[in-house]
Amino acid sequence: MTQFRLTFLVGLKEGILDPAGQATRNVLQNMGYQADDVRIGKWIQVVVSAKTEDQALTIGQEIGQRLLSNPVMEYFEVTVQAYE
Amino acid sequence: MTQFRLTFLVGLKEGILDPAGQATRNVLQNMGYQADDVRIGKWIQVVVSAKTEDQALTIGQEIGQRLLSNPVMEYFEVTVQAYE
Amino acid sequence: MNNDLSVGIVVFPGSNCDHDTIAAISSLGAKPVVLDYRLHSLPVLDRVILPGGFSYGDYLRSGALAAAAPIMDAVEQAAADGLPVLGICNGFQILCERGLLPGTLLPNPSGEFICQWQAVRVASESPLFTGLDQGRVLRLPIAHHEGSYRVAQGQLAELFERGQIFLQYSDAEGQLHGLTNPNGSVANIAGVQNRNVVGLMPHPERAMAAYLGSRDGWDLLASWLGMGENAVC
Amino acid sequence: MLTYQDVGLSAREDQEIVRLLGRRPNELELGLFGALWSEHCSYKSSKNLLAQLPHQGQFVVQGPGGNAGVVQLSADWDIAFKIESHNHPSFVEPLQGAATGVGGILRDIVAMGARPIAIADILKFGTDEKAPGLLHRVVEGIGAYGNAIGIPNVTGSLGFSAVYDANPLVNVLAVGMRRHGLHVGADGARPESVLILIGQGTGRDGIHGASLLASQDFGAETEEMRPTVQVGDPFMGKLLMEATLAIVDQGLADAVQDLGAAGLTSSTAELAYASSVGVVVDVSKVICREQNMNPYEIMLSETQERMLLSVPKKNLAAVLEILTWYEVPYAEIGRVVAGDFLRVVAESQVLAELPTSVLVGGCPRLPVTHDVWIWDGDQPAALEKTRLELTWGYQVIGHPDCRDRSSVYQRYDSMIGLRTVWGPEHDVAVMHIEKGSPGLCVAVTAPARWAALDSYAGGIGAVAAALSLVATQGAVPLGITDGINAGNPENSEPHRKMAALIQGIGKAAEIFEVPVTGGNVSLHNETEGQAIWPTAAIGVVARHPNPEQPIADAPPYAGTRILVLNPPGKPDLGGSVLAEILGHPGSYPVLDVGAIQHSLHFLAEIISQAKNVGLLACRAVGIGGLFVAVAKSLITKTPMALGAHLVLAEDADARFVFNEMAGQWVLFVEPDFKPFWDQVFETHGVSVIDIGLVTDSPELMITAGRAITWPLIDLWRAYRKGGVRDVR
Ligand SMILES: Nc1ncnc2c1ncn2[C@@H]1O[C@H](COP(=O)(O)OP(=O)(O)O)[C@@H](O)[C@H]1O
Ligand SMILES: [Mg+2]
Repeated sequence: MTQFRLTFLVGLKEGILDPAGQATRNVLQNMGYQADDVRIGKWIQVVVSAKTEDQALTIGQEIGQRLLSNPVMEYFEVTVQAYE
Repeated sequence: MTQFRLTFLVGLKEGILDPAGQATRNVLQNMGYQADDVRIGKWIQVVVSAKTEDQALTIGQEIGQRLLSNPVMEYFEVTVQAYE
Repeated sequence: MNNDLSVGIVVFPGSNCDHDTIAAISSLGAKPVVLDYRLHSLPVLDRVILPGGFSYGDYLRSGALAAAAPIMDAVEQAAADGLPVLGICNGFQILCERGLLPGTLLPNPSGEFICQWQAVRVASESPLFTGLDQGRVLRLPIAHHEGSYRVAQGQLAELFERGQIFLQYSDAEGQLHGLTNPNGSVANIAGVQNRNVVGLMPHPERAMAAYLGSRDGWDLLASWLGMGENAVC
Repeated sequence: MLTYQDVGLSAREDQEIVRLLGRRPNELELGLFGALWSEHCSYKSSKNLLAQLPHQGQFVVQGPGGNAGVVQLSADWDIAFKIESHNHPSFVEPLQGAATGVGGILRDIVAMGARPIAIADILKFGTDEKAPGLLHRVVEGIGAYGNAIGIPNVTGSLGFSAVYDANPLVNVLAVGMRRHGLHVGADGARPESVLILIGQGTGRDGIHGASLLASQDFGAETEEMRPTVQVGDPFMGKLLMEATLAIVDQGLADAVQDLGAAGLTSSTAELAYASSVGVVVDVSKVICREQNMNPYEIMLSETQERMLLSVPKKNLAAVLEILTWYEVPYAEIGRVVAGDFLRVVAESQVLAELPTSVLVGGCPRLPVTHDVWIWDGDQPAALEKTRLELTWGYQVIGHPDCRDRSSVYQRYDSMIGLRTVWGPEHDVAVMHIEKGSPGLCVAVTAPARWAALDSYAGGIGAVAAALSLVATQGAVPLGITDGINAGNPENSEPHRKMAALIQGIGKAAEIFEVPVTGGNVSLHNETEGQAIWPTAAIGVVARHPNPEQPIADAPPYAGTRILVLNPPGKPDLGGSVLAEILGHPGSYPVLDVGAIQHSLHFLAEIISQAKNVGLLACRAVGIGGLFVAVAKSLITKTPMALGAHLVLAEDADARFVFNEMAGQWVLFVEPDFKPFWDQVFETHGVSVIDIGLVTDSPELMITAGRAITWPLIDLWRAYRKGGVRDVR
């Protein structure tokens, strides 16, 4: 078994209101920045043990689906890297 | 002025306790995954107007420092992309 | 008096409204049965409650970690077999995360926790709540950080048509408008049901006595227990 | 080579250590001294002053010295309570600083074997542009911890002044209950017992927090010394609390001590010292969250959510079973032995060994010299006769110190636990304990402006104000806890002001016969030479005779008479909000403590028979004076249908309605009972005057020569949003 680092980006699906993003955009604009369309999501890193990189990615798909995102409102992407 | 998409990854500094990551790791382990060292951070996307990509990146450094991260506890990385 | 009614109360690590819920259920004359989240099966029960309050610290997303706890397999099975299940606040969030109820509860738009007395209106008569008439206004506390109820696009009409919307935030007269919506929930929704499973954001277990500010929680829970007006005092 | 300066000690202290030990300490030992001889842990500048406070009382179960004071509420229940400050950490990182402040004081209560049932927060912020953001995040932090662990936040206090710009104050009071007769503390450890460290894995969090951060002034150079910020984990805090209480309930530990400032060092040394035993701590057994932590770091880490238990061997298995059930990490890190030392080892290697009598008991204290007590600040003249103005009503009730606090307290869960009969929307909290039992009344005050002008008089006023609040419920005060916040004690002025403040508190506690059972001192609230006002946060717990039916704080119907109990003979605006608005602060007036004491007794007696004397409602006069007390009684009612008409003597002026002299009350009385109240001076020796009546027109009207009218809706707007409404 080798260790791999999985990196998840979890975001709100298109069309779902993002109040935190909106509030942040307003603050940025008040600070004088020409900022627009702020979206706030999660960046999650998990170290997993697996035989191969492919297997690690399969695990990533599974835990992204089962735990790390809420499929009703969120989507996620997962990438894998070797971990040392 | 052109629009650029800034992408921020904001994480807790080394050594800072991550209670959410810890609890998530424990649950993943209870679900039967060999998961370890879970760190939960933020993934933030902002669209900004700037003259050049370089200028957009400078803005990114600035708002990352001033608003999107808490320098006492967090670090961030920012990358820039064209936005269409 | 219905001493034989046994009500399971699931305690997850971090649950903090479990004591209050146990007290409320006992005061109604039913028998609370504490259910540890590590259980893989349920004892024989008449009802199950997922109480409120920060299971797993509300980390990752409220209710998400609890939804993956071992006991939830058994709760899901029991619900499928028709056992009435009630989720209060965090319990509601857990039921949504588990997919036993439609929709999800997002952070309040203010980004802040909110604790206050709130009027809620019974939106539709439900076989789960005998004697609780449509239009009845209840005064109950709310206390949450993630109470903004949302459903997938296009799902709302369907929920209304099927009478799945159970409670809505209202004013004291039962009127629905934006000003009485404390958390940006779609259509002021404060509680939904899916057959024998129901979830609500307000805390009926905190409104069991006049000296605590309201006794309406008594009425709501008594009706869910099928005790109607006959509950013991 | 580590020097005494590196650990925040003075040359004199370093010499004293060598003298007492008879040798030079090694580096680790020096580090332990740095922590325990810091201001924060040793109270070296304040201990001799605190000795002046009265600690004895008929309800005292445990006075100062433990993790919290304990008083007896009823035959069945004791109450543990204490105030703790987290000022410096909250300035560095407002959200986590405030959150860990809540966690810390809750663990103090739990370490006494009591289940926390309430918290209250006492906050002071600046007036600069940074202040609102800081306040927002501090409130977020207090809520984040309290809401998640599930303890209701039932009352509090919030004030503003530019002196807090760079030194905001975050003091938190926690209250817990335990069975009467149960004795738990840090002082019961017996040789042969095992030391178990439970909770969060130890990391490099907050190293040097106590010795350096909280014991020095802020300045540019302290920026660099910022330790790793401690993060609060209320989830672990909840598991730790439940596990500890289960262990205590079953009587399985002989001593319990939370880990606060200076972490493992202070908890092990203080437990050993309090129990008159020695302890051996093996740092190699401590569960670390980070790699390669050295003994120095392990001993000084301030990682939150940890607790130290001393467990007799025969109970070990049962304790570990409970910890496993609650999934609380634990490690056996040492043992209790006969002796009087703290020995730190790594497996078989001895790293440090110090007598606790020196480490805990040996820190030289600042002597209290006579001149400390002499007040020589200037005493500006009192404001002369001032004609009442319409705008002042709006300015005062809209002043940041008087304004509505719902935007703060709605972010706290105030109702969890089913005990909150009255929460933060009232001036005092009323808590239900159990059917048939007396309840608990909790109040806090921190009238900083008073003590800024005259610390001694202000100290008396602060205690009088706190007692006045619980008196509105006819509740019997059981004990007081005080949070002292001041500047750098090495500078003469802040030190003398602190001394005077403590002396005032002690004087009041003595006269009003309420013991001080514990508290906290936070010094070095000073940045670049600018010290805060000497600020006392006073918390009082009282026995409520009838918690299911509190005495109202607003009139029920029109026609009700409005009386003032104990109006000052010479009303003085000194220290009031109006005086500040007028730019003429004056000096805090000398209170007639005898008359206040008399009135407190009178209220206790009369409220027990309120119905027989037509007493319908009662409210203490506080910040903003009589005007704000009456106005709040009217505008906090829904719907806002009742008004008041006050008819004052022709020469009564602004001083009468806006003075903030503690120990006055507004009473709302049924008109039929007027004869009783007219004679109350003769029958009871207290002074009561009739100032008007409740009307059914929604406005506050005051006639004093001429009539001025404030529509309630305008007062309400000023109360909610601040600022001055246009004159109509
Ligand atoms: N202002 C004060 N008034 C009375 N007692 C105090 C005061 N400040 C501290 N004490 C007492 O001194 C003891 C040590 O306090 P402290 O070091 O703050 O405890 P902890 O480390 O648990 O926070 C406690 O018993 C506390 O009640
Ligand atoms: Mg302590």
